[in-house]
Amino acid sequence: MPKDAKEFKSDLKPIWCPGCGDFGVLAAAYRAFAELDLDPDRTVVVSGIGCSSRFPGFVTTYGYHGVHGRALPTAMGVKMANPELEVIAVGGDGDGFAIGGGHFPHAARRNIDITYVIMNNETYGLTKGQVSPTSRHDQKSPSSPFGNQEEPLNTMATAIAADASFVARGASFRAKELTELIIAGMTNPGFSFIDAYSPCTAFNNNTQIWKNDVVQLDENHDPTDRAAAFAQALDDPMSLGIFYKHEKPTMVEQFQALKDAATPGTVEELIDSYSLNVKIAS
Amino acid sequence: MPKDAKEFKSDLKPIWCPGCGDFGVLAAAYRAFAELDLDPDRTVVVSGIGCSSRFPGFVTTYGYHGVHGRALPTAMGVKMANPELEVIAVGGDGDGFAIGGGHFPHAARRNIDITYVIMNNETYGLTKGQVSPTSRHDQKSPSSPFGNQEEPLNTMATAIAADASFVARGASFRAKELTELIIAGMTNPGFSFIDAYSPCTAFNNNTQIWKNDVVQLDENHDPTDRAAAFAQALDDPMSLGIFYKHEKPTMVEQFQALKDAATPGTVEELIDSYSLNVKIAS
Amino acid sequence: MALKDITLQLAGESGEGVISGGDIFTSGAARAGYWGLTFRTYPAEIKGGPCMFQVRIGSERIRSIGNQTDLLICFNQEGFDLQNETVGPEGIVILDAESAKATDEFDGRSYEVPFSQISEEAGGSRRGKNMVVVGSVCGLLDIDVTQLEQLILKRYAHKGDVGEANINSLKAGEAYARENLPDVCNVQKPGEPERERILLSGNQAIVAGALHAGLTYYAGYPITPASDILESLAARIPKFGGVAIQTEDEIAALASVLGASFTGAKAMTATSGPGLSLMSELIGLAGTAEIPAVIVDAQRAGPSTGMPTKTEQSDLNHAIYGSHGEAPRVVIAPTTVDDCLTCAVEAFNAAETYQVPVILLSDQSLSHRLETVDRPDLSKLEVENRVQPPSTVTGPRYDAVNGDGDPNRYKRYELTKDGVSPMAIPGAPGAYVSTGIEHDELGHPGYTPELHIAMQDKRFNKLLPLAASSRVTVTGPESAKIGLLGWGSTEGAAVEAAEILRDQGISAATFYPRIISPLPIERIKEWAEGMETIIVPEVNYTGQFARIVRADCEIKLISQTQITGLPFTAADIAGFAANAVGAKVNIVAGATA
Amino acid sequence: MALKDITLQLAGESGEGVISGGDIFTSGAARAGYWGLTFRTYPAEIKGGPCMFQVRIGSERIRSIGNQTDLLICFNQEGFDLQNETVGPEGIVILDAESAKATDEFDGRSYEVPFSQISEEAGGSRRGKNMVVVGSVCGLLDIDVTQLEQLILKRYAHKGDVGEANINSLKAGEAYARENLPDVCNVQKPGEPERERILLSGNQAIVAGALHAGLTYYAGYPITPASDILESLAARIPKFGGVAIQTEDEIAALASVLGASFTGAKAMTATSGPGLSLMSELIGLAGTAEIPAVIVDAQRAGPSTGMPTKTEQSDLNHAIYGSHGEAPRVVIAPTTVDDCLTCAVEAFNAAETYQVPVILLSDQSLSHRLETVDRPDLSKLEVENRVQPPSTVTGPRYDAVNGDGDPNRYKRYELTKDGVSPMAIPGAPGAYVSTGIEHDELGHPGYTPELHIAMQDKRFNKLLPLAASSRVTVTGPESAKIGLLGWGSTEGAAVEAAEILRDQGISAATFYPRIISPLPIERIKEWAEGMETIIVPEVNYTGQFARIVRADCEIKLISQTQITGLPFTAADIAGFAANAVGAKVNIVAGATA
Ligand SMILES: Cc1ncc(C[n+]2csc(CCOP(=O)(O)OP(=O)(O)O)c2C)c(N)n1
Ligand SMILES: Cc1ncc(C[n+]2csc(CCOP(=O)(O)OP(=O)(O)O)c2C)c(N)n1
Ligand code: SF4
Ligand code: SF4
Ligand SMILES: [Mg+2]
Ligand SMILES: [Mg+2]
Repeated sequence: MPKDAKEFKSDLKPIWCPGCGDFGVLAAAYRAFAELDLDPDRTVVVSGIGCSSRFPGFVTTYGYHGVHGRALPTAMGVKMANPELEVIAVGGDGDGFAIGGGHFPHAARRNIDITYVIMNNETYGLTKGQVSPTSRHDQKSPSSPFGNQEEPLNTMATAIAADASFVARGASFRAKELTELIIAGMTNPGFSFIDAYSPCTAFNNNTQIWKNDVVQLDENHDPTDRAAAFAQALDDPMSLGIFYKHEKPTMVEQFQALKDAATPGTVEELIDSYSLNVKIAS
Repeated sequence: MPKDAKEFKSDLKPIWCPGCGDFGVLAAAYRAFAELDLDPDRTVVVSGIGCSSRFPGFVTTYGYHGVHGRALPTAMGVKMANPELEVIAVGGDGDGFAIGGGHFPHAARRNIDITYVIMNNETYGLTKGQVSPTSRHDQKSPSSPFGNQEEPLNTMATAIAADASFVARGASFRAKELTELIIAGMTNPGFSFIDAYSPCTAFNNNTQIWKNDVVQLDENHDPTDRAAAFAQALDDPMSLGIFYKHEKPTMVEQFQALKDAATPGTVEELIDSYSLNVKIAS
Repeated sequence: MALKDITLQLAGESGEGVISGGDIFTSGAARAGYWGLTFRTYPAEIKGGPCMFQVRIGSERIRSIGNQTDLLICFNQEGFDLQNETVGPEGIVILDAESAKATDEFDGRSYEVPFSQISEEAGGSRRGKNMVVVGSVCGLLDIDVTQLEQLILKRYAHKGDVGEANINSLKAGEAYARENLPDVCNVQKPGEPERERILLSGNQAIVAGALHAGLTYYAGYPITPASDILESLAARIPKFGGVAIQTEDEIAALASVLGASFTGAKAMTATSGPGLSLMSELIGLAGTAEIPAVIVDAQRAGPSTGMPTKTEQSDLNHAIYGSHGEAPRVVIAPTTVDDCLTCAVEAFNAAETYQVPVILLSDQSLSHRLETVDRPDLSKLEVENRVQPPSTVTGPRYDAVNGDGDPNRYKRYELTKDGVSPMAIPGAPGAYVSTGIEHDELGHPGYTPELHIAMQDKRFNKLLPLAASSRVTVTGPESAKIGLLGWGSTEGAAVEAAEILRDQGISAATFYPRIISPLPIERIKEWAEGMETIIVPEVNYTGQFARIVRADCEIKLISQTQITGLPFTAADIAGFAANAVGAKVNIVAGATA
Repeated sequence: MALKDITLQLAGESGEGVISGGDIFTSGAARAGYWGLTFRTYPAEIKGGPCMFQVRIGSERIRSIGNQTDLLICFNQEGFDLQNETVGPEGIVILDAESAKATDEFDGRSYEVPFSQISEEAGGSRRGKNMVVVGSVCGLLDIDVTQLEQLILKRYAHKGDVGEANINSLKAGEAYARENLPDVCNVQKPGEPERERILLSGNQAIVAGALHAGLTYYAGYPITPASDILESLAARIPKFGGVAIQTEDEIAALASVLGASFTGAKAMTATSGPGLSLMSELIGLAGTAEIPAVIVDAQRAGPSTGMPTKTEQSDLNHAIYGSHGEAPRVVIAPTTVDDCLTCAVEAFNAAETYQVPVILLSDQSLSHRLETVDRPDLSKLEVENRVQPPSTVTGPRYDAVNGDGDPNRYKRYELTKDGVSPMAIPGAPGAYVSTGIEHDELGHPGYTPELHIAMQDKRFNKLLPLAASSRVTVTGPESAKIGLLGWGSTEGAAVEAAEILRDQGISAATFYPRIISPLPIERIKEWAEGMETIIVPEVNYTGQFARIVRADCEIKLISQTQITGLPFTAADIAGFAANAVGAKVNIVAGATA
């Protein structure tokens, strides 16, 4: 019997600002977790630092609120040390693509069996609104008073280039679709990446604009075609849906194969290999 | 009058192993520098740590041999502090895509006016042959005795996804073409990325195999079509040539515009803005 | 009786304008000729949560946050609940009539004011509540509000009628106070200032100092409480022909600063603890490759993410010892807001003169405190530049093996007498390779014992003149019962504590070196000789500075630590010191006139 | 006269088989019953460049690298040029007849042997030169070469006929020596061993210890001299049901280790200085969130990239102080190869028992030295595990605000008496959030002074029992003229130095704590009371341990430092110590029988 979404709601009240998109992502996660009938005691939500990274405190699962930018390698450790656990990594666009950006392609290459949800507000919420790697060109902010000089990073193109096995985009204000994406990501074996537009009402309030600008990916889009997915990612930066999906051996499977192939050993045997076999005085 | 390539050869003898691909890349650089008639005193070669990162010692230009993985942000500092300088970053596949991988997309997004040459031997030469992010799946190495568990990172796809303004692949054993690519990269405004196959004869000696496997990109390939470039990058991992080329405002240009737009100021004026204008006792 | 100075607190909910009200009041009081110094606490939350603004003003220079609250203004009940313990025995409490009530203890010295109602009536909206508060305080203290009107208009210029409405609220607040509140708060009127004064924060002073020193390259990654250095420079540095870049992380920030400095630019980054940790490896590179750089660390309460909005002086160990191997660096700790400006210049001077990374250790309380200070005389702050080789030097040539035979061959790491080697600048002759690998004089990798010893000697010994010439501030007699030896932002409190002690017959002195590493060992020892008991107050857990002084100076001392997230008051230090020598002091008496 | 022990050096060019020859000789001598200990230097270059293998063998346990070379074998002239200074006054030199010549000074004690020629004749190729060398040495020292044949066959099993050819070269070398070289080198024959012995390196011992402790998760990034820990585990850990992952950098390595440990796995990473610097921020997280982890730092010569193939003990400060704020951690320094195994187990025990990151400080000389040691009795090395809450605990529930009213609500950071809170493991009940933000007992963010103080007290005080119970090795009398107080890999040399001193009438003692942080302050003070002069030998520049002891123990001591890239010899320490007390010692006498 699937659980009630409320069962994943913790006793800690989210400290987010009124209207913050992260509420929508959290709600979608509650529903997805309930539909997937997760056991909170066998589920771990890992995050970095940022407004969005406070997320683990608001769910009843195990949580890990680490340092800025290291959610992915942490989640890898959790999953690879205990593959029985359901592992979700969450965080902000800054956490994931600025300071933590170096870990992303490797998580994808390794195909770690986790789902990674970025709450993308195109800003640094927690530090009060500086530009992030996903901020638009010319965007004004406290750290870009004359407008952002950088081109935004295309998260979909980046994930497809890294060959993540599941690449999708959702939005906090499209609750039902986002819930479905999270479910699809979590049921996909391997590394699933979901970029969720999640407006920052305090420092980059695009809620209305984004609501108008998002469109659903064309029904004819074939998510198994990597080149087409990339072309799609270039074409239309505000499409929602599954861009790319591709099964390949997961990290857990590959390491399990090594364990299976090995004959169990003992430390005494290891030490035997250093033994000098010297005749012992009797 | 273009210089002689020898003029870029320093008095420090390369410490590379016999047959190391890096010799070929170095020779191509000598020739490219000569053809471009660079002034060694106005040229800076920046690197990280690795066999390939010893490169700056072997040229007569200024050099910067920093720490592992930070060539790109260092080169940005060099270029942005003195845009008059010609700046080239060089290093290994591990340096650039493992520990330093987080800097790559940002260098591309910002379109820093530098050329980045990776000597890709698909291994960690200096630490004696462990797998690198570009190592093949199943590749055996001291750190992957049962074969590499990871998919290699597609450097061309990564650079195209990051929208680097010039993306090309060469090989140490294709000296003429590599020289031309380096020249093309250095004359391209903005961030130019050249991935050069450069076999490690000591720990991953693929010299013969790679010589056989490389092919020149199809003549009909249109390097201005980003989606096509991506498709090409997926298709054929050992093609050589210019995959992608795309002009956009460079970082130097953009910051110059800010300086130009600003009225020159003084620190006294800045302090005036904090002044209390309190009546002074006379 | 008029107080020599008075400590006010505004306490309420984040979003109610507590901080902006406090800022405006401070500015107004400063324009009226008062000296002032502020302290603020932010909530942990992004919006909402309790916040508090404290300002101490007086007719003489204010050096610390004040020992107790003389006047507490509560925007809501939580403000009262959280802060009333700080109110002194004769302190006054003013509360929002609608939402807050004082406890019995404050009978006869608490007053309710209908802030929101006054705001609504005068300004047409309850949102001017904080201006009513500011007006009331001005009324109570007899401060002219006209000065504030300009400030308000300027601050709200881009917000339509809000400025006007706020001014109306301000005036209504003042009028209310003058009519309805008794004349309970009296502070000595300031005399006319002898010099022009400015009001700014520690971070603002660092920016001004850095620009004065010639900063043209800044790179940083946002982090509380250092972000406003990036933000301020992003807006201003183009006027100085420089660039300010927000990088993808702190490692990239420092890497790029070193790259920029390599080209001859004066370059800086600013961060807080987590960022400083990430910079560890590159600090070692800068020390080894001898690249000048200034790294501002606006400390916050650690360890790890810790309490990011609270103050602490707990990064000292990492600043001095962080980075593997033994990498030389200079650590400078400013003590006041004007000192932030001076130290920023000195940091660049040390970096450039000695080709070394310099860590400037501020903290949240200093970075974000507003302080009135005399306008600095920039012409007195000399700017030093790195020494360059003559233009006759030459770079490497392929036909000259290891530079032999070429007398002009440039030696980047020449073993000079003072350990400082002229540093060539790309663009000028003298091409060389800057490197963190151990090297010979040319910069070529070299691993012999002789080279390593010679280069470590060079890199460390070149800094010794800094310890000898280190700027130090000393107060009190040369021989005292109590010596207060500290570093950084605690100086004001320590100096006042010594005054309190002396006022009550206990001789006390203070010693604050600016350069913490290399430590001015001999000067500390000399000073310490005159003291009976030495106390080292610092806002951290393990008494980091005390341990360093013990290790290097081998003197007996008592460590005083505090990790409440708040700065020391003078009373904290005076009380501890008195206790340590078995004496008693009447703290309050020391703080008022 | 037969020497009690003998020190050999093989010196040549990288690529000539110097190191592999040395390895095989050491194995052979060990199998013949000799105790042994090796040291090697690698070239800076990838291929080529000078390299040297040193091995000291003897009939009693060997504790240090030897004070002087008794027998130097030169593969080429450079080998002679670089190493002949280490040869003692009666030492013998053997040179490759084709390429090297000794100086006059060695007249009468130098011999030329046509190594390459013998190899070519016996093995069909000049590439067996190193085996001829090994055979010659065996011949000279009367060591049976048949033991070595097996080793050679195994080592070259995958290389076709090379094994056979090498054996032929070996035998030819032995025969040559027995026939042509005089009987100049005599070392006491070992007796029959009383216990089984093993020959392994420090890194190999750490791997064995970690697996014994229950390691199932390893992640690391290659770096000299730690890479072989990753490589060894990659090959072996699947047999133990674990995983070893090569990550994209050291930050990812430690992040993943903490993630793994969070799930209850015993987890480790290994690195050298630059990697340790990069881990700074995460060490603070582990300390604050109280996550067990073992971090091996195989130190090399710094600062920065420094001299990556040379040894140094210069990361101690960073190990103890690295990371902003004040983050608790344990630092353990093994002193010998067998101690590496023991300390690895103790590191896991400390990590798990106290929920804290533990840094295991080895160095290049210890990590890569081969040492014969008694086979460890694993059954005596107890393994401790972290304490878990009862299965009745419950995680958070939306209808129970802040856990109030639920007596079973799990408190991850419960303020227990000893500071250790039971740690729930995902999969079992007790869901909570592990965090580096300051927090209350539940793990909810909290920034009050009371919480911060309580949690810092908890995190630091829980470690105090470790200082009290810290394993320490002591040699010599309780009261001595000279006390040698050190840490890590210098112990063997210090113990021998004390023997030398005592042999010559100067009473001397040694004290080596394993746990360097928290420091066993009281035990050091007690021991120090009996000493007249305390000397702290360490292989670094600033005397890091000496400064720490001064700060914490407030005792007088003399710091002895060395940064040659080489380990101390016993003579180095004995000589310094004798000098410090104004005495003279005859060093050589102490080292030979
Ligand atoms: C090493 C480090 N650098 C900087 C910070 C400061 N910091 C905290 S969160 C954050 C970025 C927040 O942006 P994002 O990740 O997009 O999350 P959001 O708040 O927008 O949800 C920064 C820079 C930090 N905590 N640690
Ligand atoms: C922080 C840090 N980690 C690890 C190392 C060790 N290290 C030196 S070079 C290198 C990788 C070399 O591979 P690559 O970058 O591909 O260069 P190559 O030697 O193959 O040219 C590593 C891991 C280091 N120097 N610094
Ligand atoms: S600051 Fe922005 S991202 Fe953070 S809680 Fe508020 S609205 Fe959300
Ligand atoms: S180890 Fe490999 S990469 Fe390094 S110098 Fe030798 S061949 Fe070249
Ligand atoms: Mg964000
Ligand atoms: Mg490589």
